[in-house]
Amino acid sequence: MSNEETPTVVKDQVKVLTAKDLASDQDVRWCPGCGDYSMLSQLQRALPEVGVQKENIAVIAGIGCSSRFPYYMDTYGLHGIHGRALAIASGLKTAHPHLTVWVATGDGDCLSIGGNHFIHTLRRNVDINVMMFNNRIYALTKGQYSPTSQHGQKTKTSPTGVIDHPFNPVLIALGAEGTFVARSMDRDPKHLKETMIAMYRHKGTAFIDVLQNCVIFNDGAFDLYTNKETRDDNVVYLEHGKPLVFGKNRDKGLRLDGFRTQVVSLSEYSENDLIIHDSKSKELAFILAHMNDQPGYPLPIGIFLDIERTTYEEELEEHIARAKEKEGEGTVESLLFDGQTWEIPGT
Amino acid sequence: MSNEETPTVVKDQVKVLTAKDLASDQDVRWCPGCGDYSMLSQLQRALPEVGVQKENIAVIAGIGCSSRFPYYMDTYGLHGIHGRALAIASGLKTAHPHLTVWVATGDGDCLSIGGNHFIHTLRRNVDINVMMFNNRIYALTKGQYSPTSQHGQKTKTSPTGVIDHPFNPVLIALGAEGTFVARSMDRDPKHLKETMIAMYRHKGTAFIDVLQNCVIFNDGAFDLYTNKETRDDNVVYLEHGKPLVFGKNRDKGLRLDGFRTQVVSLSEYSENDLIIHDSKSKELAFILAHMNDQPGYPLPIGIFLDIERTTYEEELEEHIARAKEKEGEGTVESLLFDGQTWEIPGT
Amino acid sequence: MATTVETANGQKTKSVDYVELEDVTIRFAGDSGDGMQITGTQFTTTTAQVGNDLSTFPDYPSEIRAPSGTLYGVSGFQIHFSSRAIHTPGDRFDTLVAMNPAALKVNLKQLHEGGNILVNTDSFDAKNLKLAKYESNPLEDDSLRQYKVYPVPITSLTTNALEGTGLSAKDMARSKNFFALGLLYWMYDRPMEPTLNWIKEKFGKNPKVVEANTLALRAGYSFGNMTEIFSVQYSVRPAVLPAGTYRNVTGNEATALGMIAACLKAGLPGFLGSYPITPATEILQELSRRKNFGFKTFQAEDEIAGVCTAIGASFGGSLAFTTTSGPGMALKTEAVGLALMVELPLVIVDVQRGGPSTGLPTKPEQSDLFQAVLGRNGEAPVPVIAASSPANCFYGAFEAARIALKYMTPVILLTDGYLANGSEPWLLPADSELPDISVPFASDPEKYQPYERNDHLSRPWAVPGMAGFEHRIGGLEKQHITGNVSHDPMNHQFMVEMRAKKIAGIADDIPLQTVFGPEEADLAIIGWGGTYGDIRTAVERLQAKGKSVSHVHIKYLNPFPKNLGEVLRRYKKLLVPEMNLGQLAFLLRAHFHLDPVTLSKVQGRPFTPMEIEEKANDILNTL
Amino acid sequence: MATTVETANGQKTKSVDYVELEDVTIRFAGDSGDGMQITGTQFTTTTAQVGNDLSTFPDYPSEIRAPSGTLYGVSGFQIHFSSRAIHTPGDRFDTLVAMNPAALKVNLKQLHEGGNILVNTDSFDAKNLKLAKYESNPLEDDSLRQYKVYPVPITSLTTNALEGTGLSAKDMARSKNFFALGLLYWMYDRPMEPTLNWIKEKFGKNPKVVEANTLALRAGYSFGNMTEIFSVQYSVRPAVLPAGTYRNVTGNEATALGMIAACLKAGLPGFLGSYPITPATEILQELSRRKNFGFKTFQAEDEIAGVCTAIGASFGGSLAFTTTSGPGMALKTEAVGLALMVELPLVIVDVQRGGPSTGLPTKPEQSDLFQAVLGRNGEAPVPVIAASSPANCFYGAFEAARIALKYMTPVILLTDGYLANGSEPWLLPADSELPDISVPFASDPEKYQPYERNDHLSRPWAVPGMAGFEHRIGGLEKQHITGNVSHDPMNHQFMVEMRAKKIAGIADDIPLQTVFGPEEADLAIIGWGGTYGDIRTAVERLQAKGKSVSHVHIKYLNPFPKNLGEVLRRYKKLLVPEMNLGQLAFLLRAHFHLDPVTLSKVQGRPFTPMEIEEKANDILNTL
Ligand SMILES: Cc1ncc(C[n+]2csc(CCOP(=O)(O)OP(=O)(O)O)c2C)c(N)n1
Ligand SMILES: Cc1ncc(C[n+]2csc(CCOP(=O)(O)OP(=O)(O)O)c2C)c(N)n1
Ligand code: SF4
Ligand code: SF4
Ligand SMILES: [Mg+2]
Ligand SMILES: [Mg+2]
Repeated sequence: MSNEETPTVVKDQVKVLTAKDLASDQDVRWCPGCGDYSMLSQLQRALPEVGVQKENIAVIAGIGCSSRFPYYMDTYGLHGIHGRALAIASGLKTAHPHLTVWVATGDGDCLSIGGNHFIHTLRRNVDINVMMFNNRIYALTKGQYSPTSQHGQKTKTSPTGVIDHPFNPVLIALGAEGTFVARSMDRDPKHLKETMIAMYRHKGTAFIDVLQNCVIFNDGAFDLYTNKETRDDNVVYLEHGKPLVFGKNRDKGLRLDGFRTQVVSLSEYSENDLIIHDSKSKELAFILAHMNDQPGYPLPIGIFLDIERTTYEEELEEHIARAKEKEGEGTVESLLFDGQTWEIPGT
Repeated sequence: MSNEETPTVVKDQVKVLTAKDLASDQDVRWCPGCGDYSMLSQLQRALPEVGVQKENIAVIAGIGCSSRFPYYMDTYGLHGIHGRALAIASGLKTAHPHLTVWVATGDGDCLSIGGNHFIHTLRRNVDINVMMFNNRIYALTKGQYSPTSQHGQKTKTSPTGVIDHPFNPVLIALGAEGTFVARSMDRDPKHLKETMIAMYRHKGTAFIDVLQNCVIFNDGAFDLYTNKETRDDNVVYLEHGKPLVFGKNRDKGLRLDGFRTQVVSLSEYSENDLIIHDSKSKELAFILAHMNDQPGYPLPIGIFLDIERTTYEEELEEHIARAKEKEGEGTVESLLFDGQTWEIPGT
Repeated sequence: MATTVETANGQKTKSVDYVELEDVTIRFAGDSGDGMQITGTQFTTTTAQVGNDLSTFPDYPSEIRAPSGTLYGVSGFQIHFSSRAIHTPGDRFDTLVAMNPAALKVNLKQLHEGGNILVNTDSFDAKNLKLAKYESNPLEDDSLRQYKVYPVPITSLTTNALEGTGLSAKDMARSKNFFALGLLYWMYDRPMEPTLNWIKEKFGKNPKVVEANTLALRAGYSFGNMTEIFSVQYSVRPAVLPAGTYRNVTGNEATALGMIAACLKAGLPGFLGSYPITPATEILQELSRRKNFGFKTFQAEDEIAGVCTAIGASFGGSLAFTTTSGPGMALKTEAVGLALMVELPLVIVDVQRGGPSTGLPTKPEQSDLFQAVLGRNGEAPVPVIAASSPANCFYGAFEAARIALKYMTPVILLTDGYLANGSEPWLLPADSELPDISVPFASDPEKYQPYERNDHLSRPWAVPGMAGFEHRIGGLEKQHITGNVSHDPMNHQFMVEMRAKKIAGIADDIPLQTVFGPEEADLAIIGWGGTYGDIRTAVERLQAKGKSVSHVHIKYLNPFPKNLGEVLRRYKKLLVPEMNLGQLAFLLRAHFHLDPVTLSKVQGRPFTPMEIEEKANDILNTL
Repeated sequence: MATTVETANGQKTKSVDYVELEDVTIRFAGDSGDGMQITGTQFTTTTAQVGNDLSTFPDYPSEIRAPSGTLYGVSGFQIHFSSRAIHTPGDRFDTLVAMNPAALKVNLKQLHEGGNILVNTDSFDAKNLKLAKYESNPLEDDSLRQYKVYPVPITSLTTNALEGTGLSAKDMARSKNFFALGLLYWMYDRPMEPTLNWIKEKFGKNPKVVEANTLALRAGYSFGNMTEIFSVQYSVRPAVLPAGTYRNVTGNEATALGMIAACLKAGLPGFLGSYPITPATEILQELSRRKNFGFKTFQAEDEIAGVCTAIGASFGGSLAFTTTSGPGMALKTEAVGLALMVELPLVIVDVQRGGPSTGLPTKPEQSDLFQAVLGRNGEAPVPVIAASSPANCFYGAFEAARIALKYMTPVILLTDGYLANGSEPWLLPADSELPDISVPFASDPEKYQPYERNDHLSRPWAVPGMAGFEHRIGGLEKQHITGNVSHDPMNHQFMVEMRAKKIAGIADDIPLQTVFGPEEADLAIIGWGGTYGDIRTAVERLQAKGKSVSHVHIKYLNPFPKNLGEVLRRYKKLLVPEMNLGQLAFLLRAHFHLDPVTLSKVQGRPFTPMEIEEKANDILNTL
């Protein structure tokens, strides 16, 4: 077996990529105004910045509106089956650790049918970048509730209101031992791009919950957080090492009250009293994650957690290297003529 | 459609159950010394205490050594397919809310193949009692690693050591928005039984992670926590409203240091400095959950979280009742002769 | 017949030919955002109320809103209506309504020579022509000369009509489909009231929209009345249909209704465990609106949970269902095996779509037959039935439930995207016409044995809550009578054969195969499922031409009707048109030693009767 | 031949008959905890090294440790060895080693009349007799009179032998299986060295255990040598086998070796995505030990992830595999459809077990054939091949990989629990005897089109990392050549037919069907998979008796060999013994218009040649 996972191909001179180089020749088929466009253009901008070559990029998706993403990237791409993007991506990355693997997945694809692969990928810490397009609805199938739809939300399959309690994507990702967990939104392209770059830089599974507006089936779901009028009072940006200040006039902050957060006015408290964001603390990440559509609390946007842990594929490579060192590189002979053999002499 | 989920049967006088009444006529086929026996006898003791009638008990399982549980209970029982116990139980409980539904599942059954149903059942808060027999191994298939096997553990499928980072069952249950999350162990039958009673009393999904010794494939995995010599220094019992004290001489405690716990000596600190356990606090539950096989920290045993949230089936019943009130109980006529109809007259 | 028309205010008169037709097929086509599905549905409802027989076929792209103007973004709705009984949405259409160039391009091939084309000229601009890959404007280059083209600036006429409503130009343009509808109502002489009422009901909360759509509809109608472009008005008389109350249903609606009706007639609570998937989702949607029937819908996290929650509900004494399409069916495979091992009633509905894999998710196909009949691990027999028309889905669901309950078994009902979205008028049965399908629960706790068998080999049902019947079941092989786990070799053989026998025995409980046409003839055209209407129409035409042809439509695919082999052997030749590569034909070969000819169409769209007729003639010519 | 035996220290002599046999079958049976699998495996290894041909069949309960003494807790290991070539673990056994009453009860039926029974008398106490449901002690009630019974107090003799080792009585008793093994080595004249060496290697870290087992083994051997109970010693000469190096392999081992060999001969990294399931788990276990081959095993969270990680790895340029058994196969159904749509190489191994549902998880069956060939949504053709013996699993895995790579397709390899756990000596091929199965990657980025086709309709493979070949694939229907998503009706028909044609075309690339016996005859016995040895033995016996019978064993189940229909038509009668209800027979009927007779055995255990012989004679008698 070859040591090289990649077939050897004479590479062109390494050339500098532009966003345009990453656009495939296929018409983008999302609805006009769909938040998915923003994600696409930010990834097309982020990747040239980090300087990866396009033959080393693979984009994997399941099924959903958002999961059409790979078709629009001029990279290697696989549009899989519903819910299985992370399993496919895990196999790809494990088999071929040199690639940069991105997954485009919806709230249904990732958290409903794909929930099991999601939590297992996170605990294994396979180095995959997972972009979850969270529009809180099944869009491709035309408007049924998803695991992030809000309690009471009326959809085609919940005419009397959703009775399921929704997942908090950040919380479940943290519970599954994710090492990089973030949230961003389609309407903040700059933040989105920066977070994508941070995801790329993180070794291990990087998960981002992106609030994405579906103009057709759940329009305005995130108005509170994206609308110019309301967003500053309802969103707090997490920046490592910085105090948690927010508000239109940056006049509010978050302090710790026992185990939980408390919104305080900066007229009463000083910045020194506030929580200093620490993206290395699992405990803080959990505490902040609880502020999720909670009236009176801002929604945190940014990187909740960014810690190191060896990745699955790294460890596997290491075990293989050790075995080869110890037992020698295997051959057909060493494979078959192994253990208890005996000879039957010729007659 | 009948309003009654249960076919009417003339019931005997309600009689007082004993543990023996709950034992079926089937030989128990676990290995001698297996921790599963302890679970069985404690459930057979707990149920008569809470006073439920045996025709109203259903025990559902997937596949695994532990999943043979239903055969040994003289109640209604279903031994399903691998990983699907919670989905089956969710359907049963939703369709038939008057039952007391128990699920017996293994660490593989529940967290590996069944992981998706696990997290969704918790968020929906279907009123099911989930006993996870956590022996950190696939026992029925003879010794492969499970999602709770420890990093580096050598098993039949990890001859060079497990490279997966394990789940912390309590943490993932909390991340999935579980309303009742506990841990116990086969070697502490009293605690087990008490926890089972608390599970029964909790409305909504109650999850217990039970450290269970598999004498054949992972013997002694929990020695540190169950062995008389070491356990008192390595286990802290969580009791609501009580300070977190532990140690052979009850000379150690846990205090909060910023966002995390710190082990302190009671010679330096007083009980007043310690964390008072509050099983109503999600944040504390997360903080405590992080002490999981962490050297230097005791393992918490007990109820991490026990909070209220309407159950899935309650809400569904309510929506149905409201619809019946508003639209009247449906009949074949009202079903079919609805909407835009027209007549073709006889000739 | 020519009459002179005068408008309400007497402004203008024109001479109109009044032509009576037996049969009309119209195709509404436009961009995904043009509202063609609404237009089609409204035309359908009105036509149904006028008393015509009808059949519809909606046909839309898999994108939610493909970029406007593109060929792949075209959404269509076809309606065939008639003064006699009909079975299909029509081979070719008489009138094509094309809201943009792409809609014209995609659909022109299926328009009758000499047919009508109603185009929205406003959309024939350079951009749209390019998107539709037209080199030159077909309205100008004479390429449509063999059709009757009615060029109407629908968008601007709508905008004109809505002037003064205070709506933006964009919002006004949204009502253009109602203008087109009004015009078609005039052309085909249908009343506007049903749609006017519907507009009020549907948009009641938004008076501006009510006003806009109302005005647009009326404007379209008046335009027909007034303009010189239109000189013919068509009428189609009411069909002579059996007396009774009718309703127009799609296949998915009918399936949902059949499920609830089965629960009512079984006296059991209903439960659906399901996960959305095209084209099956509407069944879940329909049922979720029926909470006053006590019917519970559980939108599960995936298809496996869908079927497993249903198994749990069935164990708990509900009449349980799960609905899906091909890929979801694949995921349910293992759990269906559990249901058949524990012998619990369960109905699995597979609304088939184009495969393999994700395939063509919005297009119909009949390629899950193998999967339904043979696609499980182990010896795992499951009854399979198929619905033949939108309204027949009701009876399919009801019958599947009857068999599931009586035989304590999972039953698979196959429909497809063509039936699911298509519609037809349905003569509603009275409550009393539906049989009681209730099955008694076990009654004597002393004698209860979970795997005892009655005369038709079914086991007794006892459900949690019934005191004295506590028992355990599971997926391991079970001992005959007691149901205990058993690894005994002879018991396994016995039980495997027992399960096979139980299902095979259902053949004694289903109708014998009937035949449309002579019992012996040159050719039998054999069908199953949604091809019914197309085959029937083809056979009627062939018979009308004096050909010796019959139609054998198989509703029970496993087990087959007892007499099927015998029935088929009476024909010289057998033809099986299937929307797959010959799956039924394969089963017939294996079962009956026959050698049918397959007519395969795997194009994501139904057969046309013409295609079947042609193939039949080819075969007949070789005799 | 009688000799006088003298022990090493000359203590005692006795007269021993020395009997030479051609063929011996032994069954070791005891409690799950009695170590019978180890005993059997050791006897096997030694026997292999002595040069006999052999075949084994382990047979154990699904409980890990059923309560001791119970009937369902009996674990067995059967070995058949011979001085000529053999194909099966034997119909009935010559010697039964029964470590307890339950083991005797369960196995007695299959012992030859007059056969040897070696019993551990220590275990025949009241409790064990009751657990085994014996009314009276069979050792005392004369019920065993037609057998030769050797009553040996194995437990106490072992304990005696180990006195002084300082072990507890309980620990000493643990070595009793080695005592029994030693005794059998004496009886069948085999050397102790291989086992003595193995004990040292295996228990090296635990010197007490080494000592105990060594002493027990020697004690058993001496006991045979010394005690008067035994007066006959048997010998079985080495078989005349082709020259070369041999190794004993189980089917699962051989499958794993075949996978790695395929990777080496394809020049590709290997990847297995799998989830443990009986009886397939050992393949995953074997492969996880081969890290020095660079082979990567990914123990996934479930079967769906198992196959999907493999698809990902295949997309990334690995030779990818997934292994499972029936229920897991069911779960993989949807993803196999994806693999065939994206046309990536993938080998799926289904080690079949008793079904349906969980069924009889530790017992073999052949009932997943329908699932493998036909069980997917949509038109989803996949090549299916089956291995015929433990060692043949190597070639099955290798050939599956060859086809997968050459045709860019998922391929299903069927084995079963009988092959998986059974073993036989395998003449090891040299590296040079294995063909190069490498397939070139796409080479010209300018001309690269992902869905272009070569002469055998396979598409070119380009994998991430190759600059200039970036492309997208997926489960939606794709356009011919470009691979872009396409909803075009005619393209769909074309692609559905193309995929079918590609797989059907493999028939040109596989060996023609061969026949063992005359090409024309009264009867052909047709088999597939693990029934090979039993059918071959039956046919050899029938032929020896002058019957006109041939054996046709089918390795390629989809597509069938090109000449299969023709080959089969040359026999007057066809008999298909299958461990299912007739699945191959059904496929033959559908494909070739034949009418074979099915001999069905669904008992969780293999056919015996005798059963096949009898059925064949029944048929021959009707001619
Ligand atoms: C096995 C399977 N089940 C169901 C579906 C139908 N399906 C396709 S996408 C989807 C949900 C899409 O929701 P989400 O993942 O949130 O993506 P969005 O469309 O909102 O971007 C569903 C249910 C499918 N294609 N395959
Ligand atoms: C679909 C399917 N996959 C795999 C298996 C094999 N299997 C049975 S139990 C089991 C794991 C058991 O582990 P766990 O759930 O921890 O239970 P334990 O035996 O340890 O109590 C596996 C892999 C199966 N029966 N079905
Ligand atoms: S339906 Fe919603 S999510 Fe899908 S493309 Fe349109 S706007 Fe985007
Ligand atoms: S194998 Fe382990 S878990 Fe299973 S019954 Fe035996 S001791 Fe218990
Ligand atoms: Mg979504
Ligand atoms: Mg376990």
